[in-house]
Amino acid sequence: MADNNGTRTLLTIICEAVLETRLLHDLESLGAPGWTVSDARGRGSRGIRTAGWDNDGNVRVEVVCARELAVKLSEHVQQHFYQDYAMICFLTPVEVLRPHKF
Amino acid sequence: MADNNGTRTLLTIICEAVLETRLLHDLESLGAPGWTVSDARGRGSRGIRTAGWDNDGNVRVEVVCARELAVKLSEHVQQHFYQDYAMICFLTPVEVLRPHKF
Amino acid sequence: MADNNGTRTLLTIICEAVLETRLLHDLESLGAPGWTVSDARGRGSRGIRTAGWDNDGNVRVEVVCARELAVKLSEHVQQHFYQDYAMICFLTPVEVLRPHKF
Amino acid sequence: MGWDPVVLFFVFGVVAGLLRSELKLPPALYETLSILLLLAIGLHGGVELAAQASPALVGQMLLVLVMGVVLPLIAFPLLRALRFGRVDAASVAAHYGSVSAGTFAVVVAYMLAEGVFFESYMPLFVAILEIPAILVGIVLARGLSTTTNWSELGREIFLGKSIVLLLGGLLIGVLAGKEAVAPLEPLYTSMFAPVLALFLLEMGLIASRHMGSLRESGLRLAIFALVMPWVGAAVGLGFATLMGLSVGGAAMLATLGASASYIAVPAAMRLALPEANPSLSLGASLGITFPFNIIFGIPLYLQAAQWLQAGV
Amino acid sequence: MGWDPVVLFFVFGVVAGLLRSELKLPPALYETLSILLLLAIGLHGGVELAAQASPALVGQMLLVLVMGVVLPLIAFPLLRALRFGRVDAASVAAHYGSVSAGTFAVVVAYMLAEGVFFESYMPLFVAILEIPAILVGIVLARGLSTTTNWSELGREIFLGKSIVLLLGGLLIGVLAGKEAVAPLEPLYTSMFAPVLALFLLEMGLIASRHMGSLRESGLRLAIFALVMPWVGAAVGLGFATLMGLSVGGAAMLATLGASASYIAVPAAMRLALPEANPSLSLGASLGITFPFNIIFGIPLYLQAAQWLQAGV
Amino acid sequence: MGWDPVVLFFVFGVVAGLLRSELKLPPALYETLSILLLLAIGLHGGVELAAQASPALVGQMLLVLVMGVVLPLIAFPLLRALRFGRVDAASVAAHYGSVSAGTFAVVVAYMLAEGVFFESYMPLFVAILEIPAILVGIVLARGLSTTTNWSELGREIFLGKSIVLLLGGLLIGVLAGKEAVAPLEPLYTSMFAPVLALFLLEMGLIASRHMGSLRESGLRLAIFALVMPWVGAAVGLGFATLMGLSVGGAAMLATLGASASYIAVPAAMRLALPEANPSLSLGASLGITFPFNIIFGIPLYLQAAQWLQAGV
Ligand SMILES: Nc1ncnc2c1ncn2[C@@H]1O[C@H](COP(=O)(O)O)[C@@H](O)[C@H]1O
Ligand SMILES: Nc1ncnc2c1ncn2[C@@H]1O[C@H](COP(=O)(O)O)[C@@H](O)[C@H]1O
Ligand SMILES: Nc1ncnc2c1ncn2[C@@H]1O[C@H](COP(=O)(O)O)[C@@H](O)[C@H]1O
Ligand code: NA
Ligand code: NA
Ligand code: NA
Repeated sequence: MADNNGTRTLLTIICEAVLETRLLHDLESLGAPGWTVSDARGRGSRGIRTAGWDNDGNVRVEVVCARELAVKLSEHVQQHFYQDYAMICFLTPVEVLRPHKF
Repeated sequence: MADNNGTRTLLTIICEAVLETRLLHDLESLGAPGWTVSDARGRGSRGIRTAGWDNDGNVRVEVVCARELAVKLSEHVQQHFYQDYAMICFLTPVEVLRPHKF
Repeated sequence: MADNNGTRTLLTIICEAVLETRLLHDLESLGAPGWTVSDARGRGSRGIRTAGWDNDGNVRVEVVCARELAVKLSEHVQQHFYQDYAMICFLTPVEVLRPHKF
Repeated sequence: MGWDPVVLFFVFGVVAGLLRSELKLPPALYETLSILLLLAIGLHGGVELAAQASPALVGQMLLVLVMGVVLPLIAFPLLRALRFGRVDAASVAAHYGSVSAGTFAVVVAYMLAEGVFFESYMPLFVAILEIPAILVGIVLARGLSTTTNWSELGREIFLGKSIVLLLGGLLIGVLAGKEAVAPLEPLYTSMFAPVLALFLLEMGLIASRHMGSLRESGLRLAIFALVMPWVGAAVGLGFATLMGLSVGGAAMLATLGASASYIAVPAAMRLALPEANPSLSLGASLGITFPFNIIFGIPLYLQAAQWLQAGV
Repeated sequence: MGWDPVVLFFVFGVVAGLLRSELKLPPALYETLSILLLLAIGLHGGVELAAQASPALVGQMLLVLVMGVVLPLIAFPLLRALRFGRVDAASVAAHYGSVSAGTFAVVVAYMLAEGVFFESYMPLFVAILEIPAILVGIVLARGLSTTTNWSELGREIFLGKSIVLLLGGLLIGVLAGKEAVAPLEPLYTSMFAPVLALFLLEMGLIASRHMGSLRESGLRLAIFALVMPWVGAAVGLGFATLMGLSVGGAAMLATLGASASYIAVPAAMRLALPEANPSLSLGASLGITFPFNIIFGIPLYLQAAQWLQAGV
Repeated sequence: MGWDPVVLFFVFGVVAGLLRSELKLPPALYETLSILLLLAIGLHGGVELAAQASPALVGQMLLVLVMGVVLPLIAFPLLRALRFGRVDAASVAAHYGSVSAGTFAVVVAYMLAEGVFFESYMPLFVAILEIPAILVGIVLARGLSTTTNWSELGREIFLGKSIVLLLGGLLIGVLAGKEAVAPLEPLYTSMFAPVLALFLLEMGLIASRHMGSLRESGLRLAIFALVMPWVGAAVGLGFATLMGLSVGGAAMLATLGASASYIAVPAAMRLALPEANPSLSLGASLGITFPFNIIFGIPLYLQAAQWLQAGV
């Protein structure tokens, strides 16, 4: 699938932590080959999220995959979560080793 | 403002945690549309920063914005903090959904 | 060394936390000018790594350096760790301030 | 006797927060404290429950369940009358129909300090009261629509952290019994007040932020947040009379009625009614009702329970 | 007397995990609990050691060292007979030849609750037993090859967290003595059971995940994980007899023999034998052997030690 | 009586650090421990202050304030004489003019263990001593220049974590009084030594890293770090005599004079004098002065205070 020369796309999603389980479930069922999550805090159009306690943190989710899939994932996310949740997402082209992994 | 086709710039700043409040204040007053912060540790020209305790960690600050603003922010940071604080910063072009957010 | 116009390469390595000490030691002896580490969790071909306890977390290591070095580092990592450890790595071109730092 | 130091820790947190001090507690500490509180409350309740269980308890549990359905049904029209939108009103009603374990911990400490007897299985009622209001809130917002994924939602609600910890503690207490639990007693004796004090310090810091956000959401919300505790307390006293609780138990059920959730329900609402504005519920519950209850409410509710019992 | 509440906390964690509840403990809390347990065990042992040290102890320590070499040498052929590959068999053998400090904490709490006397310097044996099996495991996998970086590996093993904490605590206890350590006693008296209970709650949550992963690795592994504790316990009882330990001490050495590491050894194996599949060892040790030992094993081993002593 | 186990925990941390063991405490635990220590010290002081407050206290507070101004003014020329640059000298002087709450916790534990009486409102002096040296240090580096943003800086200093916790604890203690604070007593009784021991373990790990960095900054710094405690202690004893403190109080004020900040001041200096080299101050304060004080200094200062009082 996709190009084979080692170029892939990194999809980065930053959103409220409460979404984590649901978001990862969706990513998985849409075919994401893997993901990495770390905790974060931030400020955006929906105000400050300080990560001081349970309901107030962000997560930073990264998926490396083929560009088509990254676009599909980001569109899904945009349709289902963008309106009601604090969230941003962006795409970056990356060069990978062992492209067959992704 | 800026280009409208969904291309923006991701500014990543990694610096000592003690700067966090001041740095975010400056970013905000210079017009950053938002930011994401996560905790980190590292090594650079100013030695090892292990994040083992209060005075010894780094933060990783990300701002997605128009390229002009990213350059302005990074130049401000460079002028005000680079000399005296452990800090690096770099720019990456990214593709965003809903570009009007940034 | 390398190009001088401020373009460098960001090498991102995501791997099991148990490797941290050994990996950083190798990066340093191969000449990495610095590194940044943050904690993460994730899923990949080797299953879920929830970071719930000691043996089960990932780290996210970033090195900004010249492209040749980034390639060298990633090849070393690939040869020594890829087969037996949960790990991915990818390269992104970035624009840096004060290129002489890297 | 001076001020209650546990409450002063809350005030301290609020003041430090309003002055924008650098003070913040590590998130892992906050999580640890709330886990300890919930486990301690559950365990203590379970140990006593094992000693006092009676058939009457089943009836009481059913009444508490009804109370959990009634409360949001009272709060909702009140909120609509204050011209909140349907979904926001439903979400806030769910918060106020449910309970705050933090407030419960304070009322436990208060009753112990005052030497007032109460039915020791009250933690069971906390667990029962947590859930129905959430379901009622969703139905108020959505109707009995089919788009809600009830099975997933049910899992998220029933297996949420606070219910699992409360019920887990309860069950362990019941199964092990007082004698065997003895080595764990520090959790609800010597360690309880220190843990609660630190927890309230953090709650104060968090509340101070939500007080700021109240300025935006304005007067209508503040009115609700100050009126509803009285209503909830009255409902609680009413049910306590039906259930035949002691004075202490009645005051505690009143406190539960008056309290609003700020842990379990916000998370559930965020997933079930995402279009509801979370800062409305949290501003009201954390910024106004929680401080009101722990500073003024609890002594008031105890007094009311005493009058009521004396009058009967 | 009811169920042991400390064990119930483990069961609670397993059940919550299997039901996929939202409950999770912050990683920093888990780390803190294991640090507290290891320090408390070491400190307590050191304080008593200072009072009871005798020349005989040196001989006992040597025997324990031998036991740490013997155990993986028994486990390895057993695993090979069950058709595990060489490296995997060596890695699992290292886990079972070493010990689990968590299991040791449970057996300490059990002996105290049952009022059974035991040699108070047992923590010393825990520290001694941790290491040899790791080295034996590596040699079983690699032979005495030169590719292993023994000096780096030695540092990683001897300076690993759990050994450093155990030995550090022991030394502090010995150097300071009972009287001076008095202000720190809560670490191994009033705080010990609460810390252990929370620790086991987290272990239950973790174990539940590894139980799932067992389904893949299948029956052979489960057989080993259920058989090896009996073998290890028998070896422990044998060595205890050679060493002339009390009934309580013998039961504890049996428990140590029966227990499998899930903290120190996994980390060491990951670095020394990276091609070994870590989910095999963890599935067996955490998913089966640990629960078996703390629920059924410990009372059994005590009974066996009592019979043995009576028979002698 | 053996070694002080609390100090041994520090030594343990240093040794584990120098051996480059894998041992590290989670950052959230370190933060929690320092929060608990500061709150406990403040609360305990406040409770006693409520009982002992007297008009003389106001005079004593003023004298302590003066002491906080005098100390950096002594340290600065000493550092300049050792050929440190102006800004570095000012920054290090600020560290040594201020105090270390960790050292104070050790001296409290020491006095309690030795049964020496001391004025129980000493924590108040800790809070007072924290600040003036910071301001003096900034003026020494910059003069009374206008480029310093004093209002922002003031907020950062006065609302810094350690001062807020100390003063918050003090105020709560004063307002609540001894009887009401009783349930929180474990914070400064049974829990104090265990918390302090773990805290010192982490300080040892941190100090070991800064000892390494000392090799670079060299001999001149080591000389200052070993000489200044004697000077600071002498100044503290002098002020104690002026203030009419008891022997225990005098020894504690000497310890405060001898101690150097490693929490509040480094953060303040990093923001106010960023061009100062932070590893100089931390190397001296954490790598040399802190160990010196808790191992050798405190007993010495107590002895000096006893001689002085006897001689008067
Ligand atoms: N321009 C931005 N740059 C970096 N992170 C952002 C930006 N805008 C929003 N974020 C992050 O995304 C989260 C949600 O954004 P929002 O939905 O705009 O509130 C924020 O809490 C930030 O962590
Ligand atoms: N080449 C690099 N690659 C990645 N991170 C770096 C690099 N250099 C420095 N850093 C990070 O930036 C922080 C400050 O860098 P420095 O000012 O060079 O000490 C370090 O603690 C690292 O976290
Ligand atoms: N496609 C991916 N996108 C983002 N992160 C990944 C991906 N695949 C793997 N990872 C991360 O890399 C770690 C190791 O990957 P693996 O060796 O494939 O198990 C995982 O635990 C994830 O954190
Ligand atoms: Na309520
Ligand atoms: Na074993
Ligand atoms: Na000083």
